[in-house]
Amino acid sequence: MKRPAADKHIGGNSRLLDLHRTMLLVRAAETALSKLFADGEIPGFIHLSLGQEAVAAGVCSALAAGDTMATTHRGHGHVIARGIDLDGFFKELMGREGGQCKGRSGSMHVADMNLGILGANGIVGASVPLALGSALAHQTRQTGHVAVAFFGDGAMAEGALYEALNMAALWSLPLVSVCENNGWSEFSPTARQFKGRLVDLAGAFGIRHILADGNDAEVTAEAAQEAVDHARAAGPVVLECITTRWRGHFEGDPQKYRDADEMATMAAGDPIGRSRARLAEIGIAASHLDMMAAEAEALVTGCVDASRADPLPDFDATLADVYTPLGAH
Amino acid sequence: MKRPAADKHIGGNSRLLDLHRTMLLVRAAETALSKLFADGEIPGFIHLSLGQEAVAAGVCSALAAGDTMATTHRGHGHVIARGIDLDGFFKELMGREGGQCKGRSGSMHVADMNLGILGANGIVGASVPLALGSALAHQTRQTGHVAVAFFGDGAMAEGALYEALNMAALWSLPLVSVCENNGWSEFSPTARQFKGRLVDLAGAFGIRHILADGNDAEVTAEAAQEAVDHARAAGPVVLECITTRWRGHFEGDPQKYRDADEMATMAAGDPIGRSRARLAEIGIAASHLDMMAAEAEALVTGCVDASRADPLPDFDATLADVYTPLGAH
Amino acid sequence: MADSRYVRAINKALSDAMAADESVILMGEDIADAGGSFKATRGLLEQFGPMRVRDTPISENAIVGAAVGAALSGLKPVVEIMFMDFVTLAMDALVNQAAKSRFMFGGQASVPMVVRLPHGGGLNAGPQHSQCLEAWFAHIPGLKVLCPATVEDAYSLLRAAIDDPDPVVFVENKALYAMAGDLPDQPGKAMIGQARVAREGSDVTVVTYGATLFSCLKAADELVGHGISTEVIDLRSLQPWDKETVLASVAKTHRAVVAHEAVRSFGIGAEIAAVIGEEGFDDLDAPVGRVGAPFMPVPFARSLESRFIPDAAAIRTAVQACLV
Amino acid sequence: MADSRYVRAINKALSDAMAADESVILMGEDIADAGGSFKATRGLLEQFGPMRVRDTPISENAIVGAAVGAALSGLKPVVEIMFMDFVTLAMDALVNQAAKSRFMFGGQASVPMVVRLPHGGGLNAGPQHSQCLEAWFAHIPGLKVLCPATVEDAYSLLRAAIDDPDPVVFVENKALYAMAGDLPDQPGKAMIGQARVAREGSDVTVVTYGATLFSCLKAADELVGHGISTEVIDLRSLQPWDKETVLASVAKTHRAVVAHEAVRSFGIGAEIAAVIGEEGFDDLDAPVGRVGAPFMPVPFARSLESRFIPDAAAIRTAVQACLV
Ligand SMILES: Cc1ncc(C[n+]2csc(CCOP(=O)(O)OP(=O)(O)O)c2C)c(N)n1
Ligand SMILES: Cc1ncc(C[n+]2csc(CCOP(=O)(O)OP(=O)(O)O)c2C)c(N)n1
Ligand SMILES: [Mg+2]
Ligand SMILES: [Mg+2]
Repeated sequence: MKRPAADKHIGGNSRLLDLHRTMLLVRAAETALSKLFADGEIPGFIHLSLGQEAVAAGVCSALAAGDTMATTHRGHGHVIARGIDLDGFFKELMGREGGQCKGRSGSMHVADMNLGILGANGIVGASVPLALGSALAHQTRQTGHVAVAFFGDGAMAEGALYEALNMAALWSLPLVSVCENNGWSEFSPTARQFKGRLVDLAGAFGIRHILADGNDAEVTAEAAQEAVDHARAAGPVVLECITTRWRGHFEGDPQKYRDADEMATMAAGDPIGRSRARLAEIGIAASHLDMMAAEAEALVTGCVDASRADPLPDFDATLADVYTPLGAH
Repeated sequence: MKRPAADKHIGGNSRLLDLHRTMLLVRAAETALSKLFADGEIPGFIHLSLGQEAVAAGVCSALAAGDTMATTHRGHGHVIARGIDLDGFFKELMGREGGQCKGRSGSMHVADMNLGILGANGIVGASVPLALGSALAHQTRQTGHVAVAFFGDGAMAEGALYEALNMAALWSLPLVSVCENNGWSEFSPTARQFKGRLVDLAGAFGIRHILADGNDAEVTAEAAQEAVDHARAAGPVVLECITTRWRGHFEGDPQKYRDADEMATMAAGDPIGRSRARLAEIGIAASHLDMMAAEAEALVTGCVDASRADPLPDFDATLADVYTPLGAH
Repeated sequence: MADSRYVRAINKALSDAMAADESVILMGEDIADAGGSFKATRGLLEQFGPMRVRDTPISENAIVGAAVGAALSGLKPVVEIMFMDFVTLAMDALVNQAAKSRFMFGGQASVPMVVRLPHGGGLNAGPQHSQCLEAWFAHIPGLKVLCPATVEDAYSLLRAAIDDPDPVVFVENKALYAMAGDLPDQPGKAMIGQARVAREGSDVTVVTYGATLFSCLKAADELVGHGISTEVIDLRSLQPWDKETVLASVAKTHRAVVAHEAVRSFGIGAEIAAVIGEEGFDDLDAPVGRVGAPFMPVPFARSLESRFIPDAAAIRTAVQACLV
Repeated sequence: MADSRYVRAINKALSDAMAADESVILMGEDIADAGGSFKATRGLLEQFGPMRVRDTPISENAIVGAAVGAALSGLKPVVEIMFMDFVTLAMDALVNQAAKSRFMFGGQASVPMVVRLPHGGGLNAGPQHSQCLEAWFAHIPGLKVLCPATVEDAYSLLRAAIDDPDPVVFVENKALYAMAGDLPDQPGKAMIGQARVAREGSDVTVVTYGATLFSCLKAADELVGHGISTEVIDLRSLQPWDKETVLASVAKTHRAVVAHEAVRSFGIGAEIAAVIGEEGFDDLDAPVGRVGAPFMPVPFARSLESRFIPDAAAIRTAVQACLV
């Protein structure tokens, strides 16, 4: 399914509209996933990024073709914002033959090499060394591209992050480390697990740290552009986006550990509500905005239907594909 | 062999004399080891701490009975300063039955549970999580003891250090992390491997950092006392001792990578030369100081002779001791 | 006899061990407040307090390394690694430190610690959340490796593991956590290294462990219809493993099949089959069959994972193959 | 034919591969300026510059993880982990990332990387610097595992490993680095998965790999005196391994012994012996013997390590045992 093109005619506001459209797509996709999961149409477990759409839209809006990224278990928004084929995405999560990864990976490993998406990851912290290596390849091959590592605040406790930051600084690699700081590590406030301050850690390696309101798409987009430009020109940078996890750690998590007020006030920071309000301010008709939302939902509905109709992956073909077939390289 | 007791009669200066004596013992032991290794009397490889004696003497002078420590591949000085039986130490390095570890470990794993020495370690960075766990035991069991982790400057690149610092801060554990900063990581200046500054890293976790001239035993002893007191009372602390590695990374390393001036000027910072000068200033007779050095050398010579005479470890007994014998616990 | 569940038996074993010995402490990610991802530690924080039940940061290497240091300093740590797949981050601590310390230190110290590792598929959790890596640990001198299949063994083996003076890798099967079963009111402690004859038979010996036990028992039931009497042995302990019981059974049946969920190639079954082939050579009337997962990462899709995990049919086929 | 050494063959293979393909890069601790702890990378910094020959910090996990990311981004990284024992710090990157990426991504990408792991004893380097852990990797779908024993194989297998589109664990034996041997002026590239009959014989088949090959050849020489003709097979590739060649030999000799330096229990030999026992059952006139290190960490003292490492006498005894 093709996505609607950017409304170039709206000129100066096209960026905000694009961000808004991207967030609507992520929102529609994950809202559908939540329902599909509840209905048992999605195997395994999924981690939704509802409420965090501005980080995905903002960061990916700053990337150019050829730039690469590695993400986390909560990576739906990132890969959708990067432009992954939504059809293949849904088929993957629903375990179908036509899935982006042929139904072998599910939510936690979605990848698209053509878009430079080196995969979501089931291992907390693993995205950073992967992106580090991709940045090393960019530098060695002089591609001029940057590599982005998404990681969560809980992942800050993994030594992999620290080792990678040092190597990025040592070799001044074009690495943008994006901390999606939602304050939670599974069922615990990250403050109860991690005593370090990311700004100081980055500083200890002489790495620039940029802080952004991750619930505001435009702010995040600008910060991300600054970070990406810095990485391209001058080496590693850390972008910390403060955002909000609306759902449980995984779907089905009752979130007993979160207090009522937090749950209640969450919606106030809704990145999509914000961008919609700003677009209204600058005169975009509510009808147009509603249409955009409807388009996103229609797109998703189409993908879901197509996925349901898609055949299940074939076991023998899968078993035959563990190694690269001779001659394929 | 018993070690000569501290010269209590010299009163106020007894600490410096004790530090001096400890350093003389480490110096004598490692000078002998260097020769023994060259003569093929020591199997495997050994990493000497000649030039770094003040760190070992200073830090261990601040420890009380019951305090624990984990050290590194360059740990001879630490375990000797902590009071390990020199006889068992030499027998271990020479691979004898009477060795501290029955000849199974050699230089890199010497341990003495009675002295709270949780072992030297062949894995760079591993000493820190081990000491972290020991500190955790001290806290949980309310022993009032502290745990010391020795690590080198090159080990700062290992994620294990970072993970452990965070956990120590999180639980405010009585952990003293001692960085023996000799500027070298094997054959490379650590500056070419590690971009971080330890003071900033500690700071990022709110951990106190104390810097000391690791070539001055008294200065190191005072800094160590401050660090140990802090750990006992208030939780984790990092003690960074700037010192000098005189020998190669391991014995037999020709050190082609070090430039002549560095090699030439090294001796100037000799911690033993310094303490000897200061003792002379305060009126300790040269003859007495010579006698102390002679005592240390005699002690070592005795251990070497005893080790040569010691039987080789028995294979079958060794094979039978992989697991704890039933009833031993 | 109270009816319980596999995960509740684990929970009770932890609780009883902590009540019996105050040097036992727990460490792991979200094990305290949240009671663990699989609820194995539910209620223990309330019962024993935050000093002994510690929520850790996401730092597997330092967690297990700290457990070793704590075990060398008077505690008996029990660590939960949320999924066995994550132990890849703690291999130095387990293999170079925990397993070797006693030996390296000349027997001066023991390292009484347990690392709990939930393994296995069936949850469609995908390639990085479903592996069975126990063969790695069975290859390491200094480690002991246990894997309970029943509710009672989940309790009795875990109590034995915690009492053991040496480091124990305790493998739990995620798909079994919810399994119901009886637990005696005063459950005992197992003897590490003893297998259990889960079903007696005379024609063939099937050696297994973990969740695969139930596929083996199902296959055995089905084989009765084919006139085949199957003896099923649940190893329970993989390192050390109960050679005597296995060889005695093979001496009786003259045929053997080894089955497990782990990948077949270079898996636990290889050692068992090799030893039967070597020491039971004269008893064998047929090659030792081996059933295990095919040589591929654990796939996500239901249609793939259900075929990946060895089932009763695969075991039945292997048994019949060694009876023709 | 130039006379060379095992380590020089490694060095030449790296140099030739880098000259032939500029996407090949090297990473490791002290491999550039210092030329590597065992000098395997000597001169390559001068030849190919600091972009392609990178001295890394002491960060095994991030080094191997970065290699995976680089391999997914157009490079062919060759990583040196100084001692195989240190790979315990990089298991996630190797096992969860490198091995599975191609599969998990639905075949979209390959991960062309090599991790060089010096294993084995003989240097009195002690329990944390001498292990043989190759069985771990052979158990992981997605990885290939090679182990050259000869100077020529050190070259030809490493070239093949670097050319291979999938991640290869390349096991080198530290005790062999200084070994002299011939290297053709235009040495070729090996075919991964092919064993080599190192010595022909008719009475018994000895299957081995790595440094143990030479103990096997020595044993074979000695056995001639006892009227025993021994065929010695050098596997060279452990995953995949050359079942056909091994089974063909056993079909001829009817007897087999598997020997390696790694710990016997749950080692590589277990799988080889199990497969011979299963697929070669009717050919076997005697149980498959297995020779490997005893179940203990690698001890330091000369008197201990010399008895720990399986020698020609142990192999001779095992061969004779299957001929009585
Ligand atoms: C190495 C590893 N340890 C533990 C886990 C289990 N786990 C999955 S997500 C998670 C919390 C991650 O928190 P954060 O990094 O903040 O990401 P978020 O879920 O908030 O997006 C944990 C502990 C894992 N997947 N990998
Ligand atoms: C995990 C690990 N990686 C690499 C090595 C090899 N190695 C031994 S010592 C050393 C350098 C350590 O430097 P530093 O920490 O500064 O200690 P120093 O030798 O200077 O005392 C290295 C890389 C090792 N032993 N363990
Ligand atoms: Mg978070
Ligand atoms: Mg140093």
